[in-house]
Amino acid sequence: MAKQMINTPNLDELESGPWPSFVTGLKRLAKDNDMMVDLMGQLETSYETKFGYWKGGTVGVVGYGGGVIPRFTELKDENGKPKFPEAAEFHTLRIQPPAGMHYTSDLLRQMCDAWLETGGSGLIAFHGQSGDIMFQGIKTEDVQRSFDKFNEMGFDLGGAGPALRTSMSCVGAARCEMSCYDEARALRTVINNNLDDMHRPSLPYKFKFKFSGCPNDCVNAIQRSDMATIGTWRDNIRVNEGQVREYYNAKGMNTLVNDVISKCPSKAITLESAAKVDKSNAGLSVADLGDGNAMCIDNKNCVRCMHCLNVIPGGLLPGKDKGVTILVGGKGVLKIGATMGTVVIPFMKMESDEDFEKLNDLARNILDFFAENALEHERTGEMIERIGLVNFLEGLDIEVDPNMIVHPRTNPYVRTDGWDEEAEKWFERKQAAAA
Amino acid sequence: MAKQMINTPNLDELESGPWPSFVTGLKRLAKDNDMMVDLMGQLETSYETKFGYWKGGTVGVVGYGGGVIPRFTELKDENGKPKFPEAAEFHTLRIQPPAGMHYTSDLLRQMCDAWLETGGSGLIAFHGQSGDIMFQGIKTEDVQRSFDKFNEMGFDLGGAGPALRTSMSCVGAARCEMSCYDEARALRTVINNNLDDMHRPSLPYKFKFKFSGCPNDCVNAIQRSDMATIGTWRDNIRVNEGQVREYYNAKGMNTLVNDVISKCPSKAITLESAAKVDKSNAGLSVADLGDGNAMCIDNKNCVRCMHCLNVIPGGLLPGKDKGVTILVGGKGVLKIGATMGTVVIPFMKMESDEDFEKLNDLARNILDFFAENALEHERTGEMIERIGLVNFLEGLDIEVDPNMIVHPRTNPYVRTDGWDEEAEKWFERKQAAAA
Amino acid sequence: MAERTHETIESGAPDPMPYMHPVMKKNYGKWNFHSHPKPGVLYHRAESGDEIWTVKAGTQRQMDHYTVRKLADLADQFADGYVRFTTRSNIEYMVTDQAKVEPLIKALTDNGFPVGGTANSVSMVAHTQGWLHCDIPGTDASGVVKALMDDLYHDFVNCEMPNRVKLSTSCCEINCGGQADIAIIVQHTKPPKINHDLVANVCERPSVVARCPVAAIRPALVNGKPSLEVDEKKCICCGACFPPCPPMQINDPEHSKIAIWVGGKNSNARSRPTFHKLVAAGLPNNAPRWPEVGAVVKTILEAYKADGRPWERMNDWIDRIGWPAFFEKTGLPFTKYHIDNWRGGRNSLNASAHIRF
Amino acid sequence: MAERTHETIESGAPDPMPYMHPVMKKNYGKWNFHSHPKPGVLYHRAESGDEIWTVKAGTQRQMDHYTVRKLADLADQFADGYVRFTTRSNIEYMVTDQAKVEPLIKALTDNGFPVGGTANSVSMVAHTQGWLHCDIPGTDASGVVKALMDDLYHDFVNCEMPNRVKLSTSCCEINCGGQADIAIIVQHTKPPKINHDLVANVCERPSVVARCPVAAIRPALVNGKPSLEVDEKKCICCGACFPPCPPMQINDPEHSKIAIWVGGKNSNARSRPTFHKLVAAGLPNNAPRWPEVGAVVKTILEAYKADGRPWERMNDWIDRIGWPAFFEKTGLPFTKYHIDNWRGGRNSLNASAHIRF
Ligand code: SRM
Ligand code: SRM
Ligand code: SRM
Ligand code: SRM
Ligand code: SF4
Ligand code: SF4
Ligand code: SF4
Ligand code: SF4
Ligand code: SF4
Ligand code: SF4
Ligand code: SF4
Ligand code: SF4
Repeated sequence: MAKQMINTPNLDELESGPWPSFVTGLKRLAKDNDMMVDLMGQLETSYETKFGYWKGGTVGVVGYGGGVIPRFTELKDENGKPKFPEAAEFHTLRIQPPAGMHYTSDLLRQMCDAWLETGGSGLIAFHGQSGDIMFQGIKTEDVQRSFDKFNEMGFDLGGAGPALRTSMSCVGAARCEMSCYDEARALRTVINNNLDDMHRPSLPYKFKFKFSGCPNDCVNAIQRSDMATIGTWRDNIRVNEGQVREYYNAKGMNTLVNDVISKCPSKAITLESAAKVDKSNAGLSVADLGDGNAMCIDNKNCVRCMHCLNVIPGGLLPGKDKGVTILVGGKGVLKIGATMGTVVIPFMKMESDEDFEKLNDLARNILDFFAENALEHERTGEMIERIGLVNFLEGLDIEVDPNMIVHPRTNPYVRTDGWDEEAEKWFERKQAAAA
Repeated sequence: MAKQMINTPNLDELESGPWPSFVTGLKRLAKDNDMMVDLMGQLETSYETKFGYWKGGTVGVVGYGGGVIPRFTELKDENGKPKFPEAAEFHTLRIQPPAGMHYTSDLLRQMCDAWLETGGSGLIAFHGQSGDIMFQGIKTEDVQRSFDKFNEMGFDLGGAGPALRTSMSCVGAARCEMSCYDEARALRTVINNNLDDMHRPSLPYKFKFKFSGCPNDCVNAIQRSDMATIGTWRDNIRVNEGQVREYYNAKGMNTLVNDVISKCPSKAITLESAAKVDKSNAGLSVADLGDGNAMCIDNKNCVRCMHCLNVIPGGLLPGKDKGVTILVGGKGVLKIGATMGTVVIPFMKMESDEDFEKLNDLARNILDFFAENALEHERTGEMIERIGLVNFLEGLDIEVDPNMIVHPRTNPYVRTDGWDEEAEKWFERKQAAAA
Repeated sequence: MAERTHETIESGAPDPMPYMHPVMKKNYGKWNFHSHPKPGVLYHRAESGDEIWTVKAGTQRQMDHYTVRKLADLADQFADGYVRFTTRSNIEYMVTDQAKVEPLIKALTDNGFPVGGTANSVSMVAHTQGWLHCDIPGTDASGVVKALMDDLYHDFVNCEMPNRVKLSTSCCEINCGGQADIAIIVQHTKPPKINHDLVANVCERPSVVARCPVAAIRPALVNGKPSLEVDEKKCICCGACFPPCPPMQINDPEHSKIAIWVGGKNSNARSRPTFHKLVAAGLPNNAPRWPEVGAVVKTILEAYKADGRPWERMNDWIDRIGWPAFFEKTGLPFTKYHIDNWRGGRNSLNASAHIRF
Repeated sequence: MAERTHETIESGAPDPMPYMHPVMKKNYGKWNFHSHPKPGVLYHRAESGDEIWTVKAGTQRQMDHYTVRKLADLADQFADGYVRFTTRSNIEYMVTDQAKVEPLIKALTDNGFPVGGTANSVSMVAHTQGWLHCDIPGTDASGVVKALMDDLYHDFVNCEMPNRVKLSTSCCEINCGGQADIAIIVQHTKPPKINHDLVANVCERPSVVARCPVAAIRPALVNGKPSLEVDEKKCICCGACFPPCPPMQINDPEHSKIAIWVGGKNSNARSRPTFHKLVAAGLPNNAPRWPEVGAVVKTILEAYKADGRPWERMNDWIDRIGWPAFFEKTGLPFTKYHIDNWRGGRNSLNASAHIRF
């Protein structure tokens, strides 16, 4: 516990400047932690040679197949001995945070204590890009007891490998007026009912759920998750006229036109003479501006993009008939290029216990379909690209809907001999809905 | 010459109704033309059985490999004899019209005469979708003399098969204020310098040129031709203020806003207070509306879509620095789905003899590249899809330009080790342009 | 063949100048205004102040020479002996004397040529060959067009649409008719039936195999003879194998259906050019008047006419209201076939939470 | 391993309620207004009238426990003992007493935590692992981010941008950092160098072959041993073969370069979500402070700041001005590498005559 600090001229360069320096943090740890001394040695070497020196391996805890990211050094001397032996093992525990990433100061301190007590390096990342707390730097021999400690505190490992991954939900209902459902509940319903797939990786490849309270999508669900649950609403945008006028009086007509009206992607907002507003149109949200003008939103044509609500917060609010849109297939760049999730459920209520149960069923069905139909190392986005969205929908017993597409096909490359039956299905659904 | 008319109950149904009836025309011809009697017999059969009965073959004129579409009947009796023997051969001559499809009444009559004199059926289509006059219905034995007759009159066969095809140009300069170049001259320059490829088919597949005077693209060049030449301009939209005011006074502010300003795809048009117009901005086209307002077009941001010029004809006109944009690769649905042409030359002047010479060279180079690099039965659009636009450009020695794309690549799947050299090329071009 | 006395002159595309109306020639490239005085009539003015009125009329395209001569005679009587044809087989008469416009309209109308097709009308359908001349058609062309234009006559001779409407029909999936606001195209629904006896003699097998977009064809020995075999699970019934190999009969009186596509646009006005999209299929090939096709086309046109805003082409209208509303307003069914599963189909999926309720 | 006394409880994602600020808990799902009183500060009001101020500060994400404890102490001193972390590793303190806002800001600032990252600021860079922990990185992560945020400090603590700016960095082409307004990502420029002696023992060859997006890898015998071979003409240097087969070394101090991408957007506000696009590449991996990268990022941000209109995200701005103007305003070179040649690349070509001059 008193290894000499290694010279780190490169890293030292990262101590200057106004942004908090992780190097300063590493040094602080290294003062009484040999692992960190050597970690800095290896990192400094990387800065010199521009090479990384870690390799993976197999390290885990009893009963689980994932959740620990094992790292063994490859930086060795001519005899095959690690150059920085104290950091020769430098594993990470991925621990799932409370949904929404809320902490008390006590919890933070308890976590620090637990980490140090069980052999951890003292380095913690809040958070990884998937949403885990990453406790970084522990030897193989300490992994189990460290996990046990966190588990006793009520915390569990997250995902790694071909498994269900740790999830994220936005701050949402806890502090945001845009929130259209209880994001934390949805996250916990879906994740905690499928922990087997997280802890014992046996999916074709990783699978991520993410939960955003509204289409602003503050957790990047559409692009970074296999199944994105995004809040939305079906009825009219709510108007708080007082708040709208406050905005209008402060900003003026030009700003209203340039920043709000003309930026609506579907031209659903118009400026009307207040006297002429069509009061019989039940689909209209109207804010009388108090000067003879009125701002009108044609909700039939609003695509729930959030822009106008963002610009006039509190003045325009999501409707009351809230729920979620579900998109499947977002993922990173391997092997077909990055993909966005695409709509598979245009709308689903998310209020009652049954609603959450339905979400849970859907999530489970999608996981099952993925498990059965994806090739090895194939994400949902790639699977759908390969088998076609329609086959995916049919496998899940989901009916087609024009909201799933930007436009119908532009090519005739399809065999349409079932047209009449398919048309019949549509008409029956329409009739049933009307009845 | 007095074959009895055949009963055609199906075709007869097409004599009623207000639109001119081709059936009435066929009957008129059949009165003294046995080929047309039998043609109607075969056509009526098709209407009954819902089957076509033509097959192709090889029929041509001396020295040419294309331009005649041969048709032999397949509607035969049990002995293999044609059921309608007089129409057993029913070929079409594709004749190129004057560019822009201008005719004198005399020419029309001369064409009718020539057609009848040389054994033609009397049926003529003005025009085929590629732009040919189609003289339809002639026997093999009459094809040569019929062609000779037309050729003597100054007309030539068009294209068919894996060849350069007959071209089309819009009415353009002849009667349209949107026209940005001499479309007919461009057509004749390009086509008439490459007739060998039209008359002796030896390209990998068909190749079409089309010429539109402006981005309204009245000949559908972008989608229906391998090389589309579309007029455009680089400088400011010209304003005829009087004409704009006439429009404004007739239609009012609402219409100006809804029909013109808010429909500009790049929001290049704004309504300004006339007093505040930035007179120092050389890139602004301004129409003072006479009531304190001014309509301003930011030409740097105008994408030359034509919309505002269309709505206020004469009030807004193309600039004076005119030329063409060239797009390559438009084609029909085989085998990868329909494609649009894509920009390969954002701008090229088209005024002087040298300009037309350059166009001619470009066309020839593209034909040559196509001939050498396309697979059999592969159109330019498919070839570019296969080899990549950049390889096509490099083959033609055309420099890359951001106007060729909607956006840069979204995937990292490219080997970029020549980055510095390529960047250098760009800087050199920029410097040269600035000098 | 009789002896030739003529030697071919490869003259190519003729110079239009000898056939062009003198006022158009004089003001070539120097026009600066146009307007639409009434349906079927255009007015153009040149920088010189010269004026010209164009009267536009529909034809059957596939014309007997009597019709052509009649059109020529009318040119002599009213229009200085000059005409031109448009890219859509309409004929245009140019007159420099405004007084001749109405008499010309009357003469054309009296002779059965509808005057219209300009501005916000439904212009003539882009026309193909069909049973009259093509070797691969699934339906007729001239007949389909005649039946349709009878139905749409009112909208040809009037300008009541939000913007121009361009239609096309195509007698096979190859689609010589092109992209259009509304396109009517044969859509086969069963794989080709192969006459194995003929394949060996008639078809170059490797090139047929190469034509199939989904690689569903493979060479095979059938009854000891070299022939071809189609994997019917893969086959998308496009008919691309039929032209190079007529024994692969794709046409079927029952199963060659008709599909309707909307929103194609070649012009760059406002939005970028865009392809037409499938909206209806499975319509019967019901010669001689295809009433089911006409009914769907009219339904779509009526919805567009009622709801489109000025200057919105079909695609602009649908872009604004959204596809769910299109299917709602037209009453057409939405099916799994509308969802693209061809290469790159992912681009047409809704990769956003943008949804209309 | 010592004997375990604990039996695992598969507890999963914990309930946040015990750790949530009481006012947030009380008004859960019932907020109805927010505003941005100043950079780094949010104000939220609930239907009940309850108010809460949030003070947001940047952290180094990879924190030593001393830093974490310091943050916890500040929570106790000023914010009732509650904090949360954002999706971008910023820390948020919630206070119900407006009077505590300024003291908290001061305390944070004094302790080296920059207050900002809200509204139209440049928020913290989405962070990855780099040389510190990943097994495949081409560069560092924490160091790159530290260097960048030093450069962008002013724009973190101020809100002077047209809209929010979200950055990401990724230490290999896999891009764990995700889509962003500006993304900084390693881009390899040479095919992997294969250590043939190791392949047989370390790599499952068929699965490595399957990983390559361009099928450039094939099994081969090298020096009599089973190994792999790369077709260097095909290889696009993506590095996807390296994780499953470490002997296929893709990282290279010289040839692993850095590329810059712009205009990625996950939000549905206004335009649909969209991917970031390559704008610059070939930048050197110049540890410890990557000045060339910082310079390009700053150039882009300055152009955006100067020219973007209110509420335009990076992609909205470029959509409006067009890519030619983007390259002009930033002075970045346009090269053939910008033109997509990957599957579906045709969709990014300009299939229109829409051009800005
Ligand atoms: C730690 C983390 C970066 C960080 O510092 O925050 C990370 C680190 C790694 N990612 Fe990642 N990814 C992390 C979030 C992401 C995300 C973002 C997200 O989850 O929202 C993505 C993009 C979204 C997605 O899932 O596609 C992401 C896309 C990938 C991919 C590409 C997957 C694809 O389909 O394209 C790989 C490669 C693979 O899995 O084979 C990958 C692989 C890896 C590996 C396991 C590298 C490897 O194959 O050996 C890295 C381990 C580093 C380490 O030593 O800890 N990582 N990775 C993030 C996880 C922390 C956490 O648990 O909270
Ligand atoms: C006659 C005409 C339709 C008409 O009635 O107007 C026509 C008729 C035929 N077209 Fe076409 N195409 C005609 C214009 C077009 C156009 C429109 C155009 O040129 O602007 C297209 C779409 C644009 C394009 O070039 O892609 C067109 C796309 C095709 C294709 C699909 C090509 C592709 O790459 O997808 C084929 C199939 C082929 O070439 O193998 C084809 C093939 C044919 C054939 C030769 C059928 C065949 O393979 O045996 C047809 C001969 C019919 C006949 O008996 O005369 N035709 N064809 C048009 C030519 C008349 C003329 O010379 O003026
Ligand atoms: C005569 C003709 C050119 C020719 O060389 O034959 C022509 C002539 C004119 N076109 Fe066209 N267009 C002609 C085919 C087209 C086509 C091609 C087609 O019909 O397949 C298009 C592209 C259609 C598409 O997008 O697929 C076309 C898209 C336009 C547009 C753009 C409309 C839009 O908003 O999208 C304009 C602008 C306008 O409407 O003011 C235009 C405008 C005009 C003007 C007003 C130009 C002018 O200033 O003279 C002419 C009015 C004619 C009229 O009848 O109203 N023309 N125009 C063609 C008449 C065809 C017909 O008989 O119907
Ligand atoms: C705290 C946080 C959610 C969380 O659970 O942690 C959050 C919180 C808020 N976001 Fe967010 N967003 C947060 C990440 C995001 C992300 C994801 C990301 O950062 O990668 C996005 C998507 C970015 C993208 O498109 O790629 C995001 C896109 C938005 C937008 C849409 C902006 C736009 O116009 O495109 C809004 C609307 C707005 O700006 O009014 C928004 C609005 C808001 C509001 C105003 C919501 C509210 O009423 O409270 C919050 C203001 C926070 C602030 O600091 O200004 N938030 N927001 C995240 C803070 C991250 C950070 O520290 O910077
Ligand atoms: S996604 Fe919507 S609900 Fe969630 S924090 Fe962001 S703005 Fe609020
Ligand atoms: S939320 Fe609806 S009305 Fe508001 S800007 Fe977006 S689409 Fe337009
Ligand atoms: S393409 Fe342009 S120039 Fe040619 S006729 Fe049409 S509007 Fe006139
Ligand atoms: S021509 Fe230019 S200014 Fe006019 S509408 Fe089109 S893009 Fe806008
Ligand atoms: S569309 Fe098909 S059937 Fe009709 S003319 Fe063209 S190739 Fe022949
Ligand atoms: S019809 Fe089309 S898909 Fe079917 S075998 Fe023939 S070419 Fe292939
Ligand atoms: S971006 Fe690449 S190198 Fe960086 S953490 Fe992710 S997988 Fe590792
Ligand atoms: S670097 Fe990428 S492209 Fe090259 S061999 Fe490896 S996986 Fe294939």
